[in-house]
Amino acid sequence: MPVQYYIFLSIALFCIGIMGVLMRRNAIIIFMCIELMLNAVNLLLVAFSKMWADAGRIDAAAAQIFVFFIMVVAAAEVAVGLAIIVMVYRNTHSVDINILNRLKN
Amino acid sequence: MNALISTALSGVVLMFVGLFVSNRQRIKYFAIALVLVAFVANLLELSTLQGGSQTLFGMLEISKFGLLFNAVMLGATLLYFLLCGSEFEKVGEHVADYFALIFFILSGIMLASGFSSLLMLFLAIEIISIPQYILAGADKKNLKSNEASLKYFLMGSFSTGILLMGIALIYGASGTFNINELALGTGELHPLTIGGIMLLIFALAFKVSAVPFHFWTPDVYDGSPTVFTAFMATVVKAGGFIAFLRLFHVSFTGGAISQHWLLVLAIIAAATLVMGNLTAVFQQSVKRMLAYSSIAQAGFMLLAVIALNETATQGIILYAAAYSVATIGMFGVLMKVKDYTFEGFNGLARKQPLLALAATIFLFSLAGIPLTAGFFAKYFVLSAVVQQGNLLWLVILAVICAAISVYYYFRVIMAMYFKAGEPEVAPFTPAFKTVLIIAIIIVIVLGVYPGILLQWA
Amino acid sequence: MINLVWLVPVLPLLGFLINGLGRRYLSKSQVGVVGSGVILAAFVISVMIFLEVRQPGFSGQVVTLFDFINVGRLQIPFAFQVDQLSALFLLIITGVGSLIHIYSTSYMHDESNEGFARYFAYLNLFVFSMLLLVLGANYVLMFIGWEGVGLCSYLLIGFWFKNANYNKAAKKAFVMNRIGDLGFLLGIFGMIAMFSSVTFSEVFSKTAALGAHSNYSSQIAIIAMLLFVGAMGKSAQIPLYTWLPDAMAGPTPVSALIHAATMVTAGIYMVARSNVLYTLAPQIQTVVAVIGLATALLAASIAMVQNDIKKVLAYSTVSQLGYMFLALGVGAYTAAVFHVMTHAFFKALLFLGSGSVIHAMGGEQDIRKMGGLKKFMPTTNWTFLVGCLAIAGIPGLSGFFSKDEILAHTFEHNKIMYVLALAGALMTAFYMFRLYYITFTGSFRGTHEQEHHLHESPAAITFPLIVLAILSIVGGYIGLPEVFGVKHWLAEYLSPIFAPSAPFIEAHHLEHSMEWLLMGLSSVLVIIFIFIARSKYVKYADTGRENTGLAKVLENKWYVDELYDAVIVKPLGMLSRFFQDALEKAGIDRLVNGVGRSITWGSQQARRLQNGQVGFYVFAMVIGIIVLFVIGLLL
Amino acid sequence: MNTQQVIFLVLSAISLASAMGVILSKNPVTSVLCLILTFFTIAGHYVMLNAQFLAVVHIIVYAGAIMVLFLFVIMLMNLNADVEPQKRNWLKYAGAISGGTLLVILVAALRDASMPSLQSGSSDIGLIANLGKTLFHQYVVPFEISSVLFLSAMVGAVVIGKKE
Amino acid sequence: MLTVLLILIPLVTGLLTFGLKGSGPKVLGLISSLASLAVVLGALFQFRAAPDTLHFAVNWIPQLGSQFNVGLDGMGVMLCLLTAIAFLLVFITIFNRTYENQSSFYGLMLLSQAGLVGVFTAYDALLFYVFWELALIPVYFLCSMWGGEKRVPVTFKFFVYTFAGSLLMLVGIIYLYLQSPDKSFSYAAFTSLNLPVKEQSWLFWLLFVAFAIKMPIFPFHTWQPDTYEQSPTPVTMILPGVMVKMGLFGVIRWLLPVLPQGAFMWADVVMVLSVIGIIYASCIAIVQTDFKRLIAYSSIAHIGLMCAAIFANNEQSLQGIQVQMFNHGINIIGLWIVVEIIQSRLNVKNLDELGGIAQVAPRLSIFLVIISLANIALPLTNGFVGEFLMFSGLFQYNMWLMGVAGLGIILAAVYTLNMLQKVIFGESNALTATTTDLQNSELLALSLIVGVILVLGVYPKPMLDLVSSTTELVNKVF
Repeated sequence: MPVQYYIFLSIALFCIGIMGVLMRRNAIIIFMCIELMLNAVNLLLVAFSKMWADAGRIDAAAAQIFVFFIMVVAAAEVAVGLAIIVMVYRNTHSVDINILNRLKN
Repeated sequence: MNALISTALSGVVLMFVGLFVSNRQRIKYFAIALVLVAFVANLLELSTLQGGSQTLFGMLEISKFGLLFNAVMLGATLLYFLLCGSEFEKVGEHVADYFALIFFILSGIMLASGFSSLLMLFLAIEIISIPQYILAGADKKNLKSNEASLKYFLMGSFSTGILLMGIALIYGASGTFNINELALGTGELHPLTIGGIMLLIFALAFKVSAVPFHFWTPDVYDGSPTVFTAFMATVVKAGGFIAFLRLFHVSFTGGAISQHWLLVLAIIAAATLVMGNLTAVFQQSVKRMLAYSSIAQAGFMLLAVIALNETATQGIILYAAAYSVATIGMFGVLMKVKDYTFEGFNGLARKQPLLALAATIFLFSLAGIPLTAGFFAKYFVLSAVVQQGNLLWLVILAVICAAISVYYYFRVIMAMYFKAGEPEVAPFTPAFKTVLIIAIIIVIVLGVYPGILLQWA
Repeated sequence: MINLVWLVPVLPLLGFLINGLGRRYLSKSQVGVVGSGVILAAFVISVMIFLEVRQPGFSGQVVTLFDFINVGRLQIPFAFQVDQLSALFLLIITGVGSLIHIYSTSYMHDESNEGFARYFAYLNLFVFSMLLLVLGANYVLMFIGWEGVGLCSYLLIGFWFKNANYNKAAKKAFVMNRIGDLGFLLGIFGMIAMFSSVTFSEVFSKTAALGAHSNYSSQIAIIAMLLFVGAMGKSAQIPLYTWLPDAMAGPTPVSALIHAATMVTAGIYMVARSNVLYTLAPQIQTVVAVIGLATALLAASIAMVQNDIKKVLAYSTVSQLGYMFLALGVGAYTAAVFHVMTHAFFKALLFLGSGSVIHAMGGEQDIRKMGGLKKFMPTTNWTFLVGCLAIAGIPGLSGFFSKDEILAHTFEHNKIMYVLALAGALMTAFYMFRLYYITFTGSFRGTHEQEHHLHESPAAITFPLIVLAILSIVGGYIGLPEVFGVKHWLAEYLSPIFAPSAPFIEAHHLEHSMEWLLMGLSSVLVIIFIFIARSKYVKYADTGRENTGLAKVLENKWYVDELYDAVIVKPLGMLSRFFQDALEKAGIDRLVNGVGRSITWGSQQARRLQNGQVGFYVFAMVIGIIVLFVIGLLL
Repeated sequence: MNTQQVIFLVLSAISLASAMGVILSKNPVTSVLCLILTFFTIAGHYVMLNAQFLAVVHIIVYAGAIMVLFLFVIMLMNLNADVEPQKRNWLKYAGAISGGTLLVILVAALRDASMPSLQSGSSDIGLIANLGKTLFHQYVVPFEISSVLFLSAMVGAVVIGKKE
Repeated sequence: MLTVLLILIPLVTGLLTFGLKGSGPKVLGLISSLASLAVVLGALFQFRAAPDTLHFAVNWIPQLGSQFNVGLDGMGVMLCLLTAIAFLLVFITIFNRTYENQSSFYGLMLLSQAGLVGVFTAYDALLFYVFWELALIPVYFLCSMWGGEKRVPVTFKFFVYTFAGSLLMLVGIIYLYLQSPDKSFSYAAFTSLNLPVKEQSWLFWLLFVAFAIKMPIFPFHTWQPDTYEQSPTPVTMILPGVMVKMGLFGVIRWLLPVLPQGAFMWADVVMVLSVIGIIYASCIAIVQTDFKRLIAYSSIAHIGLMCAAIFANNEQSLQGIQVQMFNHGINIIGLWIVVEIIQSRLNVKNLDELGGIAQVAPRLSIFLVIISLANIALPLTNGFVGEFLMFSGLFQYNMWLMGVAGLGIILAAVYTLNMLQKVIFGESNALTATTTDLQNSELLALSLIVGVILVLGVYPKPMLDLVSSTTELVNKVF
């Protein structure tokens, strides 16, 4: 089975994520879309690791380690990100990014 | 390596110090001591390092160049603590934590200057970014601060996604994350590689706030507490550049490969120069002007990334030093002035000659006037690009932009010297004065005799 | 003695310095003594020099003082050339000069102490520059004097600087001279480019050498023409003559010295000096002749209807200068120099006379307000009469010989020119005697208090008049034509100067009968015209009616000033204003400022992008990614 | 068309659909659920690419921890459909279009990439033992470094979240 | 060593001055300028004895192969002399005036002097550039702090204009530096480059624009009249007196020898521009009613002639231009001193409000007349020699061009005489009747100037000999 399938799949997921970021105003949803993008990347990496493993490279596990780290980072980001969102919500009682335009020009 | 460890540990230590020590002054002094330690440790390593470089599990490379850069960054941070340290407590009560976060950022920068695996690059960038999200929002009650934090966070993680996609594609093409192996592997140009490089460029361009990925910069710098803006705009930005430069210098040089990204990067640089300088001209607040000027300066540093030669690497170090010192100093002055608008500076020269003089020197340096560090910084990157050849148009553009930059830097000078006014200035200690004078001296010395720094590289 | 020639110019310079610096402290008498004394001393030395120079077989001597400009091959020393020509001019300048200085001591006595000193300082400075001009051994030195005299005339015309019109006149004189000087300068550069030297001896020898080859003749012609432009300016020839009549704004002795006797003859001196150049450029010679003749006629015609005593003399000067150039044009260099000398005598005489009259009339210059002065001031009267007779060319007086020589040569050269020249001579006779009769005969037409203190002028004024009168009578005898069966002494004397150009002039001489005929003809006609003038003006009464027709045109000097004003002055002003307002302000400056303005404008536009909307930011980023991706892939 | 490909297609179809669901659904809660579904399908893919360990971790970390956190926050803010004001439509379309274009471009860029294909046979790189070795041998440095990341995240969460 | 001293004296004293109070700055300024003059004279004699001993070089930035390399050739000595004299004159003239916050005023003046001397002595391109800017910055502050009411925007325009120009020059310098075989900025290395013509032709403009703006020649001149009008008169004496010479000097020292073909290629264009400038500026000067602007435009016209003379580039024109650099400096400073005096007495700049000063202040008037005449190059004043040689050289380059340029002589006479008439002649009005004549310090300054004018007018040989070495050098490589 050609790896292109996975490439296209994950690119598709990635772009869907981007679309989401572009289309939504709810900070949380946007954040979720970003997570989606990360997962697309993960998927791709895993696919590649398989590919290189089959191609007989011994260090192919590296990609999976990388995915592992991405998850780690993602988790950390979520912690911080949600904290920020909550903080903003506390002050503005909204998570709508469009009302955040005190800073401009 | 020393520096990396010491900064990381310092961060941890400070976290706990925050629990036991309530006296903020003391915390500050402690932090200063720690950064000093890191600085010295780094210098020791720099002086004792024999041979070109040594690597750690193919993950970290310790090279003279990287260490020198770390030294510059740590020195800048030291200056930053000395000048702005007392402003921390004005932001919020978690002073120790703020210091801790800044130390974490530093350790991230130490990584960025020495990574030899894309994984480390990723981690470095994240370690640099995440604390910034927090620092940006440190002033919790202030809506602007909140807004800055959220904006930065959302866009930052978005760019992280793009970075990762780029890494993934490159891995797909080459099967390795090690940047040195990448350099060997990119003989034949795989479509994935090209795509990956593109995405990497975009992601890193975001981190160094290059047009069209710069939009977060003014808002975030404007919204965040000024004291942290000073740090983000200087040390952190330089860190982003070292990562950028290192990645491309090691992996993607060479005619066949570089011609694929050179033009894109050149366009980005040109756009950055133009937009940054142009937009800065019409600002009302000095703080925001500095934000845009940081974009403009990024444009110049990008020239070094484009050129990717000996001069460029020397240039980036010099530039990092000159730019950081000048901007930190400028922010230091700014924080003493109550009103951040240009009018707020009217008549400063009469009231506080020293502040005015310092600001003038720093602005000269930023504008690249000879006999200040900024001149040689600009000189090096420009000559690097000229050396690179066939991008003379970019050089001319850069030069014109430099001329434009005078326009907004000198607005401050005019306000201070040629306009009458009664600026309210926060009181400052003699210590602050001395530090300011030291900063001035550094700027001048680097401007008169840059060799003092370059001899290490 | 000749090695002391540097004293001749240095003495007046000393006078200038003493009078100029000490003007606060010196009394009038001291100033007068110093001012006139230095010139007299100079005169004495000149006489000695002359006596040496006139020894037969004396060929010019160059006295080098120091290096002025040395650039590579171009060597311009500060050197004086003493030879027949310069020696003669030395005599004229210092001689007439000292007379006029003496005259001035009395004439300017009403001036304030300081003004008096200033006047003499200027006058001495003028003499100094004039001497430089004639003594210079190269064209640059000549040019130095050339501009120097221009400056002095500027200063002296504007001597009464409170009066704006006088200043205007002075300015006009200086600027017109400068136009000429530019020509002169170009001529000099031409020489440098061609001979890489400006020293007389070298230039002339090289020219004579090249003269044979026709392919150089054009360059020589250009140089000659350019030099002549300089002469036009200095010697008030068409088209640059209009400044001279206005120059009468200055004190009368100044008019006598500068604008009659010496400075204005510099042009003739220069052309005579560079006779080789002209002889080798026949076409330019023709130009010179034509312009000279035209000037002579034009000025004479104007002079016939002027009513300001000095203006009449001024125009007559212009016309006499015209004659001199005519002479030069027809190759009669000796005649020209001869006329310069005689003219110096009688025109100085006339001016000083008119000065004496004006002095007596208390500053009145309009001859219609005079009349019948004969009985009040006899000396002035007879000297003035002598002057008129001389200039009119009554046989036996100096003017007759010099002018007749010119006419004769003109006749040889071209009959039509001769006729015109003769007509000019007759006009001269007419207007001079018109002037004389209106002024000195008839009944007094001035106011009573003027009549009340009409008186003969003091000795300091009359003495120079008498001396000059005598000179005007006898001055002609150094140049008796050969028909009288004697040697033409002056021609003999000057022959070394014109020797270089002699080989290029084909000498054909009129037979004596013809010469006698011409002489007789002109004399008779002149006398006739004098009588016409007498009949018209001896009982002149001022009928205040306007002139009409031609007379009106003449009275308005052919409207030449108006013409210049319309053709040059006004357009220049307009051009300047156009540059100032249209180009400078609205054009270049706006362009420069426009750059700045467009930057601020662009800045305002750029700020719009920063609209604070995260959504938009991300959107822009994605667009950027797409575009750059495409670019990156297409290349 | 072997079973593997069938499964792949099915899974991909579900994951894409649910991903679309995430960005299209009006109600945040629905999007969260869709996202969870997407994650599960991705986990399926992992299994197929025999990265078993990652699959498990993925479920635990994402579906288990992260998404719960999200859900929790959303509940806490009790956001539902009518709360979130909609973007102006043209902006939506602009976003969709630009995203689509990016997709097209990327696909076009990577279409003719010649890659080694995936064998059906299973390999053991994805096994925990193997990963463990790698992680603690040459990836020990990043592992340590990531602790710094965590610490900073922790500090940050405290600084931001703590009430004053 | 003397050369270094020449730079150090004003630099050090300038920095010291900032600390002084009261009349200290004045005195120190005077002392320092006297010292500089003394040193220059010393250098002059040493130059006659052993020219090479005036060179001095130490490594500055080895990473770049840039040296602190200073030296003096004939032209350098002459211009340093001019600088020293100029500042001395300025300090003498304004000795009786007091400026607010005096210490900075004198400090900045001295710093700019250091910069100027540096420019004239630098034999290392990078050093040259640095000094080039160093000379500019203090002037910027001087003008915008002590100038007229519109000073800030005007001076800023001037600053940005020149700064942009010099940045382009920097690019050019970098390019040349990279072309040099042993990566060096030294004058020797640059002059031995001989690049292909194509490169020279565009490099020429990179460098020339900076110089052209500084001079300034025709299309680049608009900053000048405003600046002269607005800036304080002491600065206005330095600007055209010395600073303008930087541009000409740059062309002679750096442009012609380094890019001969380029210069040759564009000579015609430049000369046409210059000649246009002569006529253009003179015409505008005729209709000026502002004393300062009139002189500014006259200066532009003169500079146009000098620039043309440089590019005519034969022995005579080069000798002429160099001598004229000095003489024009002296004359224009003299004119500005007179302006300064009249303004400080009456404070009007409008010519129509003046007049009749000759009656009340004869000495002042005489000096004004002499200096003006020198300014229009009357023989036996210093102005004549230079202009004569320049025109002569121009004539040999192109007769017609010179003819047009020559019209400048006439126009110069026109506007100068207008000026004289309006200022000193005519009836004095209520205002001008109050004019007091010269004070001693002013008398001293003006007498010095007139002395120089006459001496060099009658005996220019020493000056010509002094600069002849430079001329030969330029002629050789060009």
